[in-house]
Parts: sequence; C-alpha cells; structure tokens
Amino acid sequence: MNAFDRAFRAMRSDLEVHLLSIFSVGVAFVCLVTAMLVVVNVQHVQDRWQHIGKLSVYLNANTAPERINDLDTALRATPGVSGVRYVPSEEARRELMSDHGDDTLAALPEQAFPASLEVDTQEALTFEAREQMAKQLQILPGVESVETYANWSAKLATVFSGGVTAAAVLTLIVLGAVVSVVSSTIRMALQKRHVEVEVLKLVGATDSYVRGPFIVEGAAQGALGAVVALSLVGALYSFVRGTFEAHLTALLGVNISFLPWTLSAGLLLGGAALGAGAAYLSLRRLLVV
Amino acid sequence: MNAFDRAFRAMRSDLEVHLLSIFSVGVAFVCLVTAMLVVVNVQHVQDRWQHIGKLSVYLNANTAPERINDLDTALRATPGVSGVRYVPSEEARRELMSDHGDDTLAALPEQAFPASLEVDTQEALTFEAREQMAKQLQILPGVESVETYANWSAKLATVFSGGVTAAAVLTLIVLGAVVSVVSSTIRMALQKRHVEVEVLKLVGATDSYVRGPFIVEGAAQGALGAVVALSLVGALYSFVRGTFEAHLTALLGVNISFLPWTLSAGLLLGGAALGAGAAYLSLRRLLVV
Amino acid sequence: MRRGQRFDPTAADRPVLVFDGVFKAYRPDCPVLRGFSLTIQRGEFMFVTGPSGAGKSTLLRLLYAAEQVDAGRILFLGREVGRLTQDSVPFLRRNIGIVFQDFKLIENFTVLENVGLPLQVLGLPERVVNLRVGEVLERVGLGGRGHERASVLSGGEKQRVAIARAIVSEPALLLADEPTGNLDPQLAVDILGLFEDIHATGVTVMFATHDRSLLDIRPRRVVVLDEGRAFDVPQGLEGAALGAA
Amino acid sequence: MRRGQRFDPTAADRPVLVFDGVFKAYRPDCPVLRGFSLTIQRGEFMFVTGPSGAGKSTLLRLLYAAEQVDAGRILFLGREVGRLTQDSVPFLRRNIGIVFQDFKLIENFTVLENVGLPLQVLGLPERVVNLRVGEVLERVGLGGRGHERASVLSGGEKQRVAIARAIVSEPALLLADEPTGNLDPQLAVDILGLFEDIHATGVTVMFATHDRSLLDIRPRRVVVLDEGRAFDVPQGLEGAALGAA
Ligand SMILES: Nc1ncnc2c1ncn2[C@@H]1O[C@H](COP(=O)(O)OP(=O)(O)OP(=O)(O)O)[C@@H](O)[C@H]1O
Ligand SMILES: Nc1ncnc2c1ncn2[C@@H]1O[C@H](COP(=O)(O)OP(=O)(O)OP(=O)(O)O)[C@@H](O)[C@H]1O
Ligand SMILES: [Mg+2]
Ligand SMILES: [Mg+2]
Repeated sequence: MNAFDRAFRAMRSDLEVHLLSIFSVGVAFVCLVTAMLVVVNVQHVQDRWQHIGKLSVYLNANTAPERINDLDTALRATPGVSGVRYVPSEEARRELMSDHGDDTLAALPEQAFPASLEVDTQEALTFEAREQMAKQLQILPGVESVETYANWSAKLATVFSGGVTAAAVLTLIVLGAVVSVVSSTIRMALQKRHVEVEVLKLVGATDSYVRGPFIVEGAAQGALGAVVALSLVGALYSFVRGTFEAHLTALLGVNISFLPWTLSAGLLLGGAALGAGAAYLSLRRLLVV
Repeated sequence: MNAFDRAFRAMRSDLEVHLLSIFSVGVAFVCLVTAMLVVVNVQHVQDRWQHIGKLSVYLNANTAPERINDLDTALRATPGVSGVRYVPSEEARRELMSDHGDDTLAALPEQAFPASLEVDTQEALTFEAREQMAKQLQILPGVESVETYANWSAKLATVFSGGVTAAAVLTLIVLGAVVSVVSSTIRMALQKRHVEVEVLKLVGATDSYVRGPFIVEGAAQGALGAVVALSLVGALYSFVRGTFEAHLTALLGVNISFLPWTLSAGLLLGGAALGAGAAYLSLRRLLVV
Repeated sequence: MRRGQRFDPTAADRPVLVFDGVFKAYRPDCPVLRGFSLTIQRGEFMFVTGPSGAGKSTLLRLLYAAEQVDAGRILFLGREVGRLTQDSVPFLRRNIGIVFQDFKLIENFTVLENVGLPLQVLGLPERVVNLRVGEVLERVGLGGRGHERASVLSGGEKQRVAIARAIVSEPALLLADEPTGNLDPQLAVDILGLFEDIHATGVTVMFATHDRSLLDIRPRRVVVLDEGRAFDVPQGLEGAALGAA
Repeated sequence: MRRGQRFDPTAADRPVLVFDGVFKAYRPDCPVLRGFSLTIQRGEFMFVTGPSGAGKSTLLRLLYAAEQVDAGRILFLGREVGRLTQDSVPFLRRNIGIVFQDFKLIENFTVLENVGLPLQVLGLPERVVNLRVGEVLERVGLGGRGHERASVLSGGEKQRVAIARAIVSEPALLLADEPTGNLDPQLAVDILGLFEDIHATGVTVMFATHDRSLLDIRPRRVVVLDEGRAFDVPQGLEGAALGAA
C-alpha cells in the first residue's frame, strides 16, 4: 500500500471528522474566494475605465455652431483620436437621466447639462498623453472644461487597492484558519493513530513512510476545502448573476465574471500545498519515537 | 474532580489542538461579527434618515423674495414643522461641493443648484405625513419640486435588508462551521481519550459523568471562539474608527458604533450553547460501551 | 448492594451469581459458550481456566454487561444482568471490581489517578480517595510509585496497578482476568495471597488464569472452559481426569 | 545485513550483540541497569529473567533504539546502536523482530494487516506479503483468522499475532518480551518450540520471561536481572544457586 492508499483508508475510516474539517477549511476559503471575486471584477471595471479612453469636452453655453465645428475638425485631426461625437445639451440630460433614473437629477435645470464633444481616443494612448491632450483642449476658446475621467479612475483605483488590501488581509486570516484547521485535524489524527505510528516506526518504517499518508490527508483537506469554497461561491455567483446581471452590467459598465480558471486552479493547488505544509509542520514532533 | 476540572485538565493536556480549534471557530465567527457590525450601523443610518424628517423645497429660479418669505411663513405655521432655513443658489452649490469635493460638480453651471427651503420636521412625524406634506407643497406657486428623501430611505432600506439577508446567510454558514469545528474536535478528543471513556464506564461512571467534561470543552471552544472573533473585529473596528472616523461620519451622517454589549454577550452565550450542543450531539454514540 | 444484607435476611443464602444456560457466539459457526450453567455462592473463590480463546474473558465480560448473552441468563444478586437498563449498568459495575486482561490503564494519568478512578466516580472527596489509594498501592507493592505516569511502568507494575484499581472500592465481586500473566512466580503467589485475603473478608472472587502452578497451590473450585463447554472441578485439578491440555 | 556474511568472512565469528558496561536510569536514585555487560554470539538462544521491574523490557528497548543508554555501549553486528543516526534506526529495526510485552497491535487493522506490516514497510508486493503472512499465521495456530480485526481477539490470540509479526520478516535477531504470559501451558510450550525452530535456522533469540517452567524445559543460557545487576547462568537455572527469587 502506498501513501495514497493508506491516506485514503484512514480518511474513509474517519470520514465524518475529515468531512467536518474539509467543511471548516471550505468556510475559511469562502471568505477568500469572495474577496478575490470582488477584486477580479473591480479590476475589470478599472481596466475598462482606464482603456476606454474617453474625453468629454464641455462647451460654453453660448458657443457658436461654427466654433463647435472647428473644434470637431481640430479634434479629429489630433493624433490618437479615433472618434468625436457632438452631444447637445438636451441629449446630455436625457442620457444622464436614462443612466441613473434619478429624480433629483430631473429637477436640475437644463443649464446643468452643457453641450459637449465626446472624444474617443485610441486604446494605446497612455493616461499621460490623454491628460496632456486635455490640457491643450482646455485653453481653446469655447471650451468650458475637459473631463478626462481621471477622477473616476483614481476613485476606482482607491476602491481597487482597498479591495486588494482587504483580500490580502483575508488571505492572511484564511491562511491562518486553514493551517489551524488542517493542523488540528492532523494532530488529532496523529493522536488517534499514535499506536499505528509507533508500531510502524518499531517495525522499521522510515520517517517519510510514516509521514506520507498524513501529508496526503492534509493536502486533500486543503484542496477539497478550496473546492467546497469555489463551489459554494460559484453557486452564489450564478444565482446573483442570474438575478441581477442586467443591473450589475448597467452599474459597472462590464459584465461580471467568475474567477478565471487559472486562479481557481491556483486556489486549489494553494489549498493542497497549504494543507500539506500544515500537516508536515504538525508532524515534525513525530520524528522522535 | 468535577466536570470543569476534568475538562480543564483535558484542554491543558491538549492545549495546542484546542487553541487551533478555538481559532478556527473564531474565524467562522469573524464573518458573523463583521456582518452584524455592518447591519447594526446600517440600521443606525436608516434610523437617522427615517427620523431626520428633512424636506427640501426647491424653488423656481425666478421666484420673488416675497413669495419665498410667504412660503417660509406658511411652512413654519404647518403643524409638525420644527424649522425652516432658506438656502440660496450659491450656498447650495458651495454646500454640495464641500460635501463631495467633486470636480465634475464644479463644472456645473450655477443654475444646476436651485435655491431651496430646507424644512426640518418633528421626529414624531410619520413617513406618510411627510409624503402628504410634500404633495401639498408641490402645488404651491414658486415651488419647482419637493424632495422628501423617500428615495434615499428606500435605497437604504434595500441595502439594510440586503445586509440582514447576508447576515442571516452568514449566520447559517457560521453555525455550520462552528458546529463542524467543535464536533470534529470533540470527536477527535473522544477518539484520543477512548480508553479513558471506556475505563470510566467500566468502573461505574454514569453517562452524564463521562459526558460532562466534553460538553464543557465544547462550550468553552464556542465561547472562546466568539471572544476571539469579537476581539479581532473589535481591534479592526477601533483601527478603522481611529483612521476614518471623520470621513465615515460625514458619509453616513451618524457615528459608527460597535456591537452593543447585549449582542456581544449574546454571541458569547450563543457560541457556548452551540459548542455544548455540538459536543452533545457528537457524544451520542458514546452512550454505548 | 452489600448493605442490602441487613434488610433481607434471605439474601445471604441466595447465590451471588447464577449462569443459566448461557449461549454466546461472536460468529454463528463457532459459539464461544454453549449452554454454560454455573452457580456461585456468596463468598466463594473460584478459578476459571481453559486454553487460549476458550471464552474466559467473554464469560467475565458478559457478567459486567460489556457483552450481551445470545440465550440464557446471568443473575447477579438475583437481578438479570442482560435486562438492566442503560442507566443501571453503572450501578452494577460499582459492585464489581475487575482486573482486565489488557489492564486498561489510562496511560497519561498517574498511578494515583488510575487507581482512584472508581472512587472519583462515586464522588468521594479527594482526601478519602488519596488515603484509600495509598493503602491499596502498598498492598500490591507499589507504595511510593503513585505519582508516576502509568505509561512508564513495567508490564508487571501495570498489572499490579490494574489489581489495585479493582480492589480499591471494596467490591462485592472481584473478577480477575489473568492477573498474574506478567508477574514473576514469587509476585504471582503474593498477589494470589492478596486475593485470598480479600476473599477472607467475604468477597466473591472469580480468578481466570492459565497458570497451573497457581491452581495447585491450594485446592479451590476450578471451572475449566473448553470448546464451548464447562467442566466444574470442585476441589482443584489435582487428581482430576483433565491432563495438562 | 544477513547477506553481508558472504562478503565478510570474519563476520560470522564476531558476536552479534555486545553490551558493554551499560548504565540506564529513569530516575537518578534508582538505576535500572548498572554496568550491564554481556556478549551474545551469532545464533545463540538466551533467556532473560528477573522479577517485575528488574529491567528486562528496558534492556530490549535499548537494543532497538527506543531508549538511549546513559553510559556504556551496545554493539549490534559491530555497530554502536546509540550512535546510529535518526535515518539509520529503521534499518536497524528491520533486522530485529520484536514481540512486545504489551503486543502493540493496531486494534482497527485486521490480523493480516498487522502481521504484514514489517513486509509492507519494505515495499514488498501485496501478493508476496499475503503469502508469507498466511504461512506465519499457520505456525502460531491462527490460520484462517487473518480477516478478523485485532481488537476482537482474545488475549492469547493477540499475543500470537504479535509473535507472528515479529517473525514474518525473518529477522537476524528475535527479541521476545514475555511472549507466553497470556498463553496456556500447552500453547506456551508450542510457542517455545516455534522459537527453537526459528533459532535452528541461525537466528539469534533473546527471550525474556518469568515462566520458570519454560526455563526448565531445556537447559539454555539464562541471564537473571536483579537490582540493576546481571547474573549470567550459561546452562539454565537447574542446580544454580539462585532460588525462586
Ligand atoms: N468482540 C468479539 N468479536 C468477535 N470475536 C470475539 C470477540 N471477542 C472475543 N472473540 C473471540 O471469541 C473467542 C473467545 O475469546 P475470549 O477472549 O473469551 O478468550 P479467552 O478464553 O479469554 O482467551 P485468552 O486466554 O487467550 O485470553 C476468541 O476466539 C476470540 O477471538
Ligand atoms: N519510560 C520510563 N520512565 C520512567 N521509568 C520507567 C520507564 N520505563 C520503565 N521504567 C521503570 O523502570 C523499571 C524497569 O522497567 P522494565 O519495563 O524494564 O521492567 P521489566 O523487567 O520488563 O518488568 P516486568 O517483568 O514487570 O515487565 C520499572 O520500575 C519501570 O517503572
Ligand atoms: Mg482472555
Ligand atoms: Mg517488561
């Protein structure tokens, strides 16, 4: 019997305890997976906003149509600009209202919505290039202000880095929880099987032979815990997506998505490695019989 | 030796495993405590918004000062109104800008900020009474629109009920996790001490004598897990409060607060009861020797 | 239960233990006890012997309700052991002192704690327990070893701790399952003497052993178990028709 | 290590086991072994006896490196046991078959699995293991009991399983710690016969026992441990000056 057979045998004979411990590891991982899901989606939103390359050139209320035309032509000729669209005042109002459906905005007078030229820039254009372009546009006659959405990007970056920090903190807590659950399970398995361990050593088993199945058990617990968490969060995710997808897409501007499979696989492997590591550490004392 | 002495002795001899299991229970509880903290604070915000009884009466841009005065007087005479303040257009703009510090808003023309009469109503006034009052105000000449913040309340109510639902789901998961961690620990303690249990029964110990210390251990794990969670979240809370208090208060309109001590004590007792229950259930098989 | 004698004058005459047609099989094809019947009077001293796997330990386990009979019944002080409720089994066991063949010591408890267990379970105060345990340890030759952990003891020392635990609560019935298997001949004779002393105070003793030399020391009633049947030899094996098989 | 004979012609003449002034004390005031010295030749059969707590099991435990000597040294096939690295202890133990006084069976394993363990550890294929285990179980009188769990066995059956496990890997040295304490006299003699058969194949045997009747069956070298000293009686206790302890 190799280490896997022996681990499998031990886990089967102690099925309930192992299932409980896998569930506990799973609960710890649920926190992590959720945080990662949020981070991944915020990242998408941020990417989208950073690459969307939009500039809004707000025009003075009394700018003459010819000036607007001139501006349009000038903008189209600027390198990096891929499209320009004129949005008159009323249209701006309608757009904003349909986006937000907010009554407060409806109460605003029409002047709150200046006409604008909506400029699409090429994706390759860097953030700095866009800021530069905005500065140059700002001083043109008839231009009230230029919005580069840097503000939004900055806000999103804050949210994103907050999310990453939270995920990092959670990762630490989860690591601690997984290590603690796995090592307490392994320690107890060890105590339960101390006769087996003692006998194995007395009949000439090497340390690695004795350790093998415990490490496999630890790895299995970590990995299965990750699977439990991924399934739980995955189920929740598809429920949320099924129910609120339209709202969320409208709100975020991107389709929400689950963790990419690489990350899921990474979690699984990480769980296995963590479980194996925790088991290995708990077994250190075992070296002395 | 009574059950407590015996439980204490067992926990001391197996200190590490018990600490690990307490930590695992703690991690499960952390989720719950955090959710409760959010719910409690959202509840505060909601209470405040529901009781704040504010109405904003936006005025037409060209309303004559006398009409405003008339309106002011009429409002002050309305039963349930406790105060009226006139906010001219520029002040509204300044206020909004200082609240949000948002450049986009700065770009809005002055007309976007209509003058208003800010009406404070008595706290006792029901939601319906305020809505009624708003309807009546709406038709007065010079009034552009009336904002009762019903919208905000509704949004908050959604957030709140979402929070409550999340907390409930979390409670279930946490219950599961706590029960699973405690019962796996107790089961393993039982396996480790099966000789002790067998001998006790063979020398004439009653079932309750045998069970006692295990149930005490389970209860201790549950309660200490809750303590760990409360301390962890408490520490995090005071950090967040210390660093962001001003921002949060400005944002939410209320001081954030920790869980009331009754809820903390309830969590502790609940943890103990849960642990004891989990232990009791895991011990059922023990009845047969 | 021993106090009960005072109130029931006929109790002293009733047999303390009756096996009545007891059947026990762990595997259907190979029963361990087939219609085992035996009556043991109050205050008897009895050896149980027989080859390995004959059912000596099984017989004792049935008595303290760790196993259930398949057929027949066992009466202890007139009560049927197999019909005791879950709740009254502990009270049966408090009247029986048992030396287990595999000792059943709690390895990480001290000798004192192991021996004191039957008294702890009764809720006696710590002081009384320690006093009594100290006395009993003296009697089995382990005076002063009380604070050692059971796991560090030698085989024979463990066996004597198991004996001390069995007699510490002064039970009405003493079951000893191979209590001298790990003792040197001198110590085995000493321990037999200890059991005889306890027997002299009116305690009923069932002593399961392989050790023929012990059986020969004094003629006692011997029950030989073999192939599921019991042979009752009232006055020792000496001269009986059963050879050394 | 047994194969090593072929390559080292002097090995056969070297003593298989040398105890050289071995001291061992668990408590400073009360040493178990005080300057124990003994040389055992390849293929010897030797009894170790002495009263309970004399240090018989300790002597054997030192040999298989489950304890360390406080002073002196133990040489097994010329190598000092106390100086073996952590990694080479398993290889020492693969050359020694041990019958533990407390059996050390894994209760929830079957008899087959328990007995097969020393072969599993060597990584032998399942088929070979089962074949060999079956043979050995026959020899200890437990043929056909292989699929029972160790926990349901009687005391004597457990002891025989422990014996089977000790001899299954055909070790160069066989240590038996009170291997007949739970066996009836007939079975004890049979098991002694089994050890003699194994001894006849060239295996060195150390047999710790209290059972004087076994010592008397055939005159063998006997080492008597008492109060930390050893008395070496080359041709059995018969007629030697040592009484019954
Ligand atoms: N729980 C059990 N399940 C199945 N078989 C059992 C169980 N307990 C005992 N046996 C079998 O019943 C038979 C009698 O066992 P018992 O322990 O009573 O023998 P014993 O007379 O005490 O033998 P020994 O002298 O070797 O201790 C043995 O063959 C044993 O394997
Ligand atoms: N790990 C230990 N720690 C402390 N004392 C020990 C330890 N192991 C054994 N002893 C003590 O050392 C002494 C010798 O023990 P050992 O087991 O060698 O005796 P033994 O000759 O095998 O006796 P027996 O015939 O009763 O098995 C005993 O008094 C025992 O209590
Ligand atoms: Mg038996
Ligand atoms: Mg010994």
